[in-house]
Amino acid sequence: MNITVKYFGVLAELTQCMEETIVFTKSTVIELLEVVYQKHPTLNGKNFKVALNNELVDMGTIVSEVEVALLPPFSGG
Amino acid sequence: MNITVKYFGVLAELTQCMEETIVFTKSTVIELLEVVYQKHPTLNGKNFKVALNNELVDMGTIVSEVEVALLPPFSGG
Amino acid sequence: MKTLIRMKNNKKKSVFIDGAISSAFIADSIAKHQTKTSIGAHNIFLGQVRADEVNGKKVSAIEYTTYEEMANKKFHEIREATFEKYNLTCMHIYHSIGNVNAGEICLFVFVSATRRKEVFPAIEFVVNEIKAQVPIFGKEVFEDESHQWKSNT
Amino acid sequence: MKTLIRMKNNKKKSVFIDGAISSAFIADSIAKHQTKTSIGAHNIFLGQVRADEVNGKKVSAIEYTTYEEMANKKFHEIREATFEKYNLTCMHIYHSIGNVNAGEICLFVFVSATRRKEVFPAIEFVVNEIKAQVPIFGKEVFEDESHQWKSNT
Repeated sequence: MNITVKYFGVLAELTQCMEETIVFTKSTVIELLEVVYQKHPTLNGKNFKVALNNELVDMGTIVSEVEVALLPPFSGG
Repeated sequence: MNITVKYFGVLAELTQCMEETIVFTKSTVIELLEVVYQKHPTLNGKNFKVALNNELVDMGTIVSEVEVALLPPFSGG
Repeated sequence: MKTLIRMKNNKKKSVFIDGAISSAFIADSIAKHQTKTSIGAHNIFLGQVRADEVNGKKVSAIEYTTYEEMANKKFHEIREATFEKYNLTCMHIYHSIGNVNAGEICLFVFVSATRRKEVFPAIEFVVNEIKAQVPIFGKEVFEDESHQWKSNT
Repeated sequence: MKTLIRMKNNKKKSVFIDGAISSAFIADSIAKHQTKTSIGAHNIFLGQVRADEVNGKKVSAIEYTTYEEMANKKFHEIREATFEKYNLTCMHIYHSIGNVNAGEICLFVFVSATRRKEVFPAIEFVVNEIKAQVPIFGKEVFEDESHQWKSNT
Protein backbone atom coordinates (compact mmCIF):
# COMPACT_ATOMS: atom_id res chain seq x y z
CA MET A 1 0.00 0.00 0.00
CA ASN A 2 0.91 3.67 -0.32
CA ILE A 3 2.02 5.20 2.99
CA THR A 4 2.38 8.94 3.50
CA VAL A 5 5.39 9.44 5.76
CA LYS A 6 5.65 12.81 7.53
CA TYR A 7 8.91 14.18 8.94
CA PHE A 8 9.05 16.85 11.64
CA GLY A 9 11.65 19.14 13.19
CA VAL A 10 15.24 17.96 12.80
CA LEU A 11 14.03 14.93 10.81
CA ALA A 12 12.53 17.17 8.10
CA GLU A 13 15.81 19.02 8.05
CA LEU A 14 17.89 15.83 7.72
CA THR A 15 15.70 14.27 5.02
CA GLN A 16 15.06 17.65 3.35
CA CYS A 17 11.52 16.42 3.08
CA MET A 18 8.35 17.13 5.07
CA GLU A 19 6.16 14.46 3.55
CA GLU A 20 6.55 11.69 0.98
CA THR A 21 4.74 8.64 -0.32
CA ILE A 22 6.38 5.27 0.22
CA VAL A 23 5.14 2.08 -1.42
CA PHE A 24 5.09 -0.43 1.43
CA THR A 25 4.65 -4.17 1.00
CA LYS A 26 5.46 -5.45 4.49
CA SER A 27 3.56 -4.94 7.77
CA THR A 28 5.20 -3.50 10.93
CA VAL A 29 6.56 -0.09 11.88
CA ILE A 30 10.12 -1.43 12.09
CA GLU A 31 9.80 -2.80 8.55
CA LEU A 32 8.58 0.57 7.33
CA LEU A 33 11.50 2.25 9.07
CA GLU A 34 13.93 -0.04 7.22
CA VAL A 35 12.61 1.40 3.96
CA VAL A 36 12.84 4.93 5.40
CA TYR A 37 16.45 4.43 6.58
CA GLN A 38 17.41 3.12 3.12
CA LYS A 39 16.00 6.25 1.47
CA HIS A 40 17.43 8.58 4.14
CA PRO A 41 20.67 7.24 5.65
CA THR A 42 21.04 10.54 7.58
CA LEU A 43 18.28 9.35 9.93
CA ASN A 44 20.46 6.49 11.19
CA GLY A 45 21.02 6.73 14.93
CA LYS A 46 18.61 9.67 15.32
CA ASN A 47 16.23 9.73 18.26
CA PHE A 48 12.56 9.79 17.24
CA LYS A 49 9.16 8.26 17.88
CA VAL A 50 6.52 7.05 15.46
CA ALA A 51 2.84 8.07 15.50
CA LEU A 52 -0.06 6.30 13.81
CA ASN A 53 -3.50 7.85 13.97
CA ASN A 54 -2.13 10.60 16.26
CA GLU A 55 -0.86 8.16 18.87
CA LEU A 56 2.69 7.03 19.56
CA VAL A 57 3.23 3.37 18.72
CA ASP A 58 6.06 0.91 19.21
CA MET A 59 8.17 -0.77 16.57
CA GLY A 60 6.18 -3.98 16.36
CA THR A 61 2.86 -2.28 15.62
CA ILE A 62 1.16 -3.18 12.33
CA VAL A 63 1.04 -0.19 9.97
CA SER A 64 -2.73 0.04 9.52
CA GLU A 65 -2.89 3.75 8.74
CA VAL A 66 -1.93 5.40 5.49
CA GLU A 67 -0.32 8.29 7.37
CA VAL A 68 2.74 7.72 9.57
CA ALA A 69 4.55 10.52 11.42
CA LEU A 70 8.19 10.48 12.54
CA LEU A 71 8.55 12.74 15.58
CA PRO A 72 11.83 13.91 17.15
CA PRO A 73 11.92 14.81 20.88
CA PHE A 74 9.15 17.26 21.80
CA SER A 75 10.16 20.75 22.82
CA GLY A 76 7.01 22.78 23.25
CA GLY A 77 6.40 25.26 26.04
CA MET B 1 2.62 55.90 79.90
CA ASN B 2 0.49 56.99 76.94
CA ILE B 3 -0.33 54.13 74.59
CA THR B 4 -1.78 54.65 71.13
CA VAL B 5 -4.21 51.79 70.51
CA LYS B 6 -5.20 51.14 66.89
CA TYR B 7 -8.33 49.24 65.87
CA PHE B 8 -8.77 47.54 62.51
CA GLY B 9 -11.55 46.00 60.46
CA VAL B 10 -14.54 44.83 62.47
CA LEU B 11 -12.87 46.13 65.67
CA ALA B 12 -12.83 49.70 64.34
CA GLU B 13 -16.47 49.24 63.46
CA LEU B 14 -17.39 47.92 66.94
CA THR B 15 -15.46 50.60 68.84
CA GLN B 16 -16.35 53.29 66.30
CA CYS B 17 -12.75 54.33 66.70
CA MET B 18 -9.64 53.75 64.58
CA GLU B 19 -7.07 55.04 67.03
CA GLU B 20 -7.08 56.41 70.58
CA THR B 21 -4.66 57.22 73.38
CA ILE B 22 -4.94 55.22 76.57
CA VAL B 23 -3.10 56.13 79.77
CA PHE B 24 -1.61 52.84 80.92
CA THR B 25 -0.06 52.26 84.34
CA LYS B 26 0.40 48.48 84.36
CA SER B 27 2.70 46.29 82.23
CA THR B 28 1.38 43.38 80.13
CA VAL B 29 -0.80 43.09 77.04
CA ILE B 30 -3.57 41.35 78.98
CA GLU B 31 -3.57 44.23 81.47
CA LEU B 32 -3.85 46.71 78.61
CA LEU B 33 -6.72 44.72 77.15
CA GLU B 34 -8.58 44.91 80.46
CA VAL B 35 -8.57 48.70 80.08
CA VAL B 36 -9.64 48.37 76.44
CA TYR B 37 -12.54 46.00 77.27
CA GLN B 38 -13.73 48.42 79.96
CA LYS B 39 -13.83 51.28 77.43
CA HIS B 40 -15.34 49.11 74.69
CA PRO B 41 -17.54 46.32 76.07
CA THR B 42 -18.54 45.46 72.46
CA LEU B 43 -15.09 43.88 71.99
CA ASN B 44 -15.87 41.19 74.57
CA GLY B 45 -15.65 37.72 73.05
CA LYS B 46 -14.34 39.02 69.74
CA ASN B 47 -11.52 37.18 68.00
CA PHE B 48 -8.39 39.30 67.49
CA LYS B 49 -4.63 39.36 67.84
CA VAL B 50 -2.35 42.03 69.23
CA ALA B 51 0.70 43.47 67.47
CA LEU B 52 3.56 45.40 69.03
CA ASN B 53 6.24 46.83 66.79
CA ASN B 54 4.56 45.16 63.77
CA GLU B 55 4.81 41.68 65.26
CA LEU B 56 2.07 39.55 66.81
CA VAL B 57 2.61 39.03 70.54
CA ASP B 58 0.94 36.95 73.22
CA MET B 59 -1.01 38.13 76.21
CA GLY B 60 1.85 38.03 78.71
CA THR B 61 4.16 40.26 76.68
CA ILE B 62 5.29 43.50 78.35
CA VAL B 63 3.88 46.55 76.54
CA SER B 64 7.17 48.23 75.63
CA GLU B 65 5.90 50.10 72.60
CA VAL B 66 3.76 53.21 72.57
CA GLU B 67 1.74 51.85 69.63
CA VAL B 68 -0.39 48.73 70.02
CA ALA B 69 -2.58 47.32 67.22
CA LEU B 70 -5.66 45.12 67.64
CA LEU B 71 -6.08 42.94 64.56
CA PRO B 72 -9.13 40.84 63.68
CA PRO B 73 -8.69 37.72 61.47
CA PHE B 74 -6.74 38.51 58.30
CA SER B 75 -8.59 38.32 55.01
CA GLY B 76 -6.24 39.53 52.31
CA GLY B 77 -5.87 37.96 48.90
CA MET C 1 -2.57 58.05 42.03
CA LYS C 2 -1.85 57.81 45.76
CA THR C 3 0.22 54.75 44.95
CA LEU C 4 2.39 56.65 42.49
CA ILE C 5 3.04 59.46 44.94
CA ARG C 6 3.91 56.98 47.65
CA MET C 7 6.33 55.19 45.32
CA LYS C 8 8.19 58.38 44.52
CA ASN C 9 8.42 59.51 48.11
CA ASN C 10 9.61 56.26 49.58
CA LYS C 11 11.90 55.43 46.72
CA LYS C 12 10.59 51.91 46.96
CA LYS C 13 7.77 50.13 45.22
CA SER C 14 4.49 49.92 47.10
CA VAL C 15 2.48 46.72 47.20
CA PHE C 16 -0.82 48.55 47.66
CA ILE C 17 -2.95 49.78 44.80
CA ASP C 18 -6.04 51.90 45.27
CA GLY C 19 -9.04 49.94 44.04
CA ALA C 20 -9.07 47.06 41.56
CA ILE C 21 -5.96 45.88 39.70
CA SER C 22 -6.61 46.37 35.98
CA SER C 23 -5.72 43.89 33.27
CA ALA C 24 -3.78 46.71 31.58
CA PHE C 25 -1.59 47.03 34.67
CA ILE C 26 -0.93 43.27 34.58
CA ALA C 27 -0.12 43.41 30.86
CA ASP C 28 2.31 46.26 31.44
CA SER C 29 4.01 44.29 34.16
CA ILE C 30 4.38 41.26 31.86
CA ALA C 31 5.72 43.41 29.00
CA LYS C 32 8.41 44.91 31.26
CA HIS C 33 9.95 41.44 31.64
CA GLN C 34 10.68 40.99 27.95
CA THR C 35 14.13 42.54 28.31
CA LYS C 36 15.02 39.96 30.98
CA THR C 37 16.05 37.20 28.59
CA SER C 38 17.33 34.81 31.25
CA ILE C 39 13.70 34.23 32.28
CA GLY C 40 12.06 31.08 30.87
CA ALA C 41 8.95 30.82 33.03
CA HIS C 42 6.51 33.20 34.69
CA ASN C 43 3.73 32.30 37.06
CA ILE C 44 0.98 34.75 37.91
CA PHE C 45 -1.66 34.37 40.60
CA LEU C 46 -4.70 36.62 40.51
CA GLY C 47 -7.25 36.86 43.29
CA GLN C 48 -10.69 37.89 42.04
CA VAL C 49 -13.60 39.06 44.17
CA ARG C 50 -16.41 36.48 44.09
CA ALA C 51 -20.10 37.38 44.09
CA ASP C 52 -20.74 34.82 46.84
CA GLU C 53 -24.27 34.36 48.04
CA VAL C 54 -24.86 34.48 51.81
CA ASN C 55 -28.42 34.02 53.08
CA GLY C 56 -29.80 34.96 49.69
CA LYS C 57 -27.75 38.16 49.41
CA LYS C 58 -24.99 38.60 46.85
CA VAL C 59 -21.57 40.12 47.57
CA SER C 60 -21.20 43.14 45.28
CA ALA C 61 -17.76 44.32 46.43
CA ILE C 62 -15.04 43.94 49.05
CA GLU C 63 -13.61 46.96 50.83
CA TYR C 64 -10.03 46.33 51.92
CA THR C 65 -8.24 48.12 54.74
CA THR C 66 -4.82 47.34 56.19
CA TYR C 67 -2.39 48.06 58.99
CA GLU C 68 -0.01 49.41 56.40
CA GLU C 69 3.18 49.63 58.41
CA MET C 70 2.96 46.01 59.58
CA ALA C 71 1.71 44.86 56.17
CA ASN C 72 4.74 46.36 54.42
CA LYS C 73 7.05 44.70 56.92
CA LYS C 74 5.33 41.34 56.36
CA PHE C 75 5.43 41.71 52.57
CA HIS C 76 9.15 42.42 52.86
CA GLU C 77 9.69 39.31 55.02
CA ILE C 78 7.69 37.16 52.59
CA ARG C 79 9.82 38.48 49.70
CA GLU C 80 13.05 37.67 51.51
CA ALA C 81 11.87 34.19 52.56
CA THR C 82 10.74 33.40 49.00
CA PHE C 83 14.05 34.42 47.40
CA GLU C 84 15.80 32.35 50.08
CA LYS C 85 13.73 29.23 49.34
CA TYR C 86 13.39 29.41 45.53
CA ASN C 87 15.73 30.33 42.72
CA LEU C 88 13.75 33.23 41.25
CA THR C 89 14.80 35.98 38.88
CA CYS C 90 12.14 38.39 40.10
CA MET C 91 8.97 38.74 42.05
CA HIS C 92 6.20 41.30 42.35
CA ILE C 93 3.22 41.57 44.69
CA TYR C 94 0.31 43.98 44.39
CA HIS C 95 -2.76 44.07 46.64
CA SER C 96 -5.81 46.31 46.41
CA ILE C 97 -6.81 48.72 49.13
CA GLY C 98 -10.27 50.29 49.16
CA ASN C 99 -13.20 49.13 47.05
CA VAL C 100 -12.97 46.18 44.61
CA ASN C 101 -16.16 45.07 42.86
CA ALA C 102 -17.13 41.43 42.29
CA GLY C 103 -15.30 40.16 39.19
CA GLU C 104 -12.41 42.56 39.69
CA ILE C 105 -8.87 41.62 40.70
CA CYS C 106 -7.61 42.35 44.22
CA LEU C 107 -4.32 40.41 44.36
CA PHE C 108 -1.59 40.05 41.72
CA VAL C 109 1.46 37.93 42.48
CA PHE C 110 4.08 37.52 39.76
CA VAL C 111 7.17 35.27 40.01
CA SER C 112 9.72 34.59 37.29
CA ALA C 113 12.61 32.14 36.99
CA THR C 114 14.97 30.63 34.48
CA ARG C 115 13.28 27.25 34.82
CA ARG C 116 9.63 26.37 35.30
CA LYS C 117 10.21 23.99 38.24
CA GLU C 118 10.94 26.96 40.52
CA VAL C 119 7.84 29.03 39.82
CA PHE C 120 5.13 26.53 40.81
CA PRO C 121 6.03 26.02 44.49
CA ALA C 122 7.14 29.66 44.78
CA ILE C 123 3.79 31.14 43.72
CA GLU C 124 1.84 28.90 46.08
CA PHE C 125 4.17 29.75 48.96
CA VAL C 126 3.82 33.50 48.38
CA VAL C 127 0.02 33.44 48.08
CA ASN C 128 -0.41 31.31 51.20
CA GLU C 129 1.98 33.49 53.21
CA ILE C 130 0.15 36.66 52.17
CA LYS C 131 -3.16 35.20 53.31
CA ALA C 132 -1.72 34.01 56.63
CA GLN C 133 0.74 36.77 57.61
CA VAL C 134 -0.38 40.11 56.23
CA PRO C 135 -2.86 42.25 58.22
CA ILE C 136 -5.38 43.03 55.50
CA PHE C 137 -9.09 43.15 56.30
CA GLY C 138 -11.87 42.60 53.79
CA LYS C 139 -15.41 43.83 54.32
CA GLU C 140 -17.84 42.03 52.01
CA VAL C 141 -20.50 44.50 50.94
CA PHE C 142 -23.82 43.07 49.75
CA GLU C 143 -26.11 44.45 47.08
CA ASP C 144 -28.44 45.87 49.77
CA GLU C 145 -25.42 47.69 51.32
CA SER C 146 -25.35 45.49 54.41
CA HIS C 147 -21.97 43.82 55.00
CA GLN C 148 -20.01 41.07 56.72
CA TRP C 149 -16.32 40.75 57.58
CA LYS C 150 -14.30 38.21 55.62
CA SER C 151 -11.93 35.77 57.31
CA ASN C 152 -9.26 33.62 55.62
CA THR C 153 -9.47 29.95 56.48
CA MET D 1 -4.55 36.40 11.35
CA LYS D 2 -4.18 32.79 10.29
CA THR D 3 -5.36 31.84 13.78
CA LEU D 4 -8.50 33.92 13.51
CA ILE D 5 -9.43 32.43 10.17
CA ARG D 6 -8.86 28.94 11.51
CA MET D 7 -11.07 29.67 14.52
CA LYS D 8 -13.93 30.83 12.37
CA ASN D 9 -13.71 27.92 9.98
CA ASN D 10 -13.48 25.20 12.59
CA LYS D 11 -15.97 26.79 14.96
CA LYS D 12 -13.64 25.85 17.78
CA LYS D 13 -10.89 27.77 19.48
CA SER D 14 -7.39 27.03 18.27
CA VAL D 15 -4.51 26.64 20.69
CA PHE D 16 -1.96 27.84 18.16
CA ILE D 17 -1.05 31.48 17.66
CA ASP D 18 1.22 32.69 14.88
CA GLY D 19 4.33 34.20 16.45
CA ALA D 20 4.71 35.57 19.96
CA ILE D 21 1.81 35.86 22.40
CA SER D 22 1.40 39.56 23.25
CA SER D 23 0.78 40.97 26.71
CA ALA D 24 -2.30 42.71 25.25
CA PHE D 25 -3.72 39.31 24.28
CA ILE D 26 -3.13 38.07 27.83
CA ALA D 27 -4.76 41.20 29.31
CA ASP D 28 -7.77 40.72 27.06
CA SER D 29 -8.09 37.11 28.19
CA ILE D 30 -7.97 38.18 31.86
CA ALA D 31 -10.53 40.95 31.32
CA LYS D 32 -12.96 38.49 29.71
CA HIS D 33 -13.19 36.62 33.04
CA GLN D 34 -14.53 39.57 35.01
CA THR D 35 -18.12 38.58 34.26
CA LYS D 36 -17.52 35.13 35.76
CA THR D 37 -18.09 36.12 39.36
CA SER D 38 -17.90 32.60 40.79
CA ILE D 39 -14.13 32.69 40.12
CA GLY D 40 -11.94 33.54 43.10
CA ALA D 41 -8.51 32.54 41.81
CA HIS D 42 -6.68 32.56 38.50
CA ASN D 43 -3.29 31.05 37.81
CA ILE D 44 -1.37 31.91 34.66
CA PHE D 45 1.78 30.23 33.39
CA LEU D 46 3.82 31.98 30.72
CA GLY D 47 6.71 30.37 28.88
CA GLN D 48 9.25 32.93 27.66
CA VAL D 49 12.05 32.31 25.13
CA ARG D 50 15.44 32.53 26.86
CA ALA D 51 18.55 34.01 25.22
CA ASP D 52 20.60 31.00 26.33
CA GLU D 53 24.29 30.97 25.49
CA VAL D 54 25.63 27.79 23.85
CA ASN D 55 29.36 27.68 23.00
CA GLY D 56 29.56 31.46 23.11
CA LYS D 57 26.56 31.99 20.80
CA LYS D 58 23.28 33.50 21.99
CA VAL D 59 19.81 32.22 21.12
CA SER D 60 17.96 35.04 19.36
CA ALA D 61 14.68 33.23 18.63
CA ILE D 62 12.90 29.89 18.58
CA GLU D 63 11.02 28.71 15.52
CA TYR D 64 8.19 26.38 16.46
CA THR D 65 6.61 23.77 14.21
CA THR D 66 4.05 21.13 15.10
CA TYR D 67 2.23 18.05 13.92
CA GLU D 68 -1.00 20.00 14.23
CA GLU D 69 -3.53 17.20 13.97
CA MET D 70 -1.91 15.15 16.72
CA ALA D 71 -1.16 18.28 18.78
CA ASN D 72 -4.84 19.30 18.77
CA LYS D 73 -5.83 15.80 19.84
CA LYS D 74 -3.30 15.88 22.68
CA PHE D 75 -4.38 19.36 23.80
CA HIS D 76 -7.96 18.11 23.89
CA GLU D 77 -6.96 15.06 25.98
CA ILE D 78 -4.98 17.26 28.40
CA ARG D 79 -8.02 19.56 28.77
CA GLU D 80 -10.32 16.62 29.53
CA ALA D 81 -7.87 15.05 32.00
CA THR D 82 -7.39 18.37 33.81
CA PHE D 83 -11.12 19.03 34.24
CA GLU D 84 -11.44 15.43 35.46
CA LYS D 85 -8.70 15.87 38.10
CA TYR D 86 -9.32 19.44 39.31
CA ASN D 87 -12.39 21.48 40.10
CA LEU D 88 -11.84 24.31 37.60
CA THR D 89 -14.24 26.92 36.28
CA CYS D 90 -12.32 27.39 33.06
CA MET D 91 -9.05 26.78 31.29
CA HIS D 92 -7.27 28.19 28.25
CA ILE D 93 -4.10 27.12 26.46
CA TYR D 94 -2.26 29.06 23.74
CA HIS D 95 1.03 28.05 22.13
CA SER D 96 3.05 29.91 19.53
CA ILE D 97 3.81 28.53 16.11
CA GLY D 98 6.52 30.09 13.91
CA ASN D 99 9.08 32.61 15.10
CA VAL D 100 9.25 33.85 18.71
CA ASN D 101 12.15 36.14 19.67
CA ALA D 102 14.10 35.87 22.94
CA GLY D 103 12.14 37.67 25.67
CA GLU D 104 8.80 37.00 23.97
CA ILE D 105 6.09 34.66 25.20
CA CYS D 106 5.48 31.29 23.51
CA LEU D 107 3.12 29.53 25.94
CA PHE D 108 0.14 30.90 27.86
CA VAL D 109 -1.81 28.59 30.17
CA PHE D 110 -4.69 30.06 32.17
CA VAL D 111 -6.74 28.17 34.78
CA SER D 112 -9.48 29.58 37.00
CA ALA D 113 -11.40 28.18 39.96
CA THR D 114 -13.65 29.22 42.80
CA ARG D 115 -10.91 28.48 45.32
CA ARG D 116 -7.14 28.95 45.09
CA LYS D 117 -6.26 25.41 46.24
CA GLU D 118 -7.40 24.01 42.89
CA VAL D 119 -5.39 26.25 40.59
CA PHE D 120 -1.85 25.50 41.84
CA PRO D 121 -1.68 21.75 41.12
CA ALA D 122 -3.81 22.21 37.98
CA ILE D 123 -1.47 24.70 36.30
CA GLU D 124 1.59 22.55 36.99
CA PHE D 125 -0.16 19.47 35.64
CA VAL D 126 -1.21 21.21 32.42
CA VAL D 127 2.23 22.70 31.73
CA ASN D 128 4.03 19.41 32.37
CA GLU D 129 1.58 17.48 30.19
CA ILE D 130 2.00 19.95 27.32
CA LYS D 131 5.79 19.58 27.47
CA ALA D 132 5.60 15.78 27.60
CA GLN D 133 2.68 14.91 25.31
CA VAL D 134 2.32 17.51 22.57
CA PRO D 135 4.34 17.17 19.34
CA ILE D 136 5.79 20.67 19.10
CA PHE D 137 9.35 21.18 17.88
CA GLY D 138 11.52 24.20 18.70
CA LYS D 139 14.51 25.24 16.60
CA GLU D 140 16.78 27.57 18.56
CA VAL D 141 18.18 30.13 16.14
CA PHE D 142 21.42 31.86 17.16
CA GLU D 143 22.47 35.43 16.42
CA ASP D 144 24.75 34.20 13.60
CA GLU D 145 21.78 32.36 12.03
CA SER D 146 23.12 28.91 12.87
CA HIS D 147 20.69 26.77 14.90
CA GLN D 148 20.15 23.76 17.15
CA TRP D 149 17.08 21.69 17.93
CA LYS D 150 15.60 22.03 21.40
CA SER D 151 14.59 19.02 23.49
CA ASN D 152 12.44 19.02 26.66
CA THR D 153 14.07 17.18 29.55
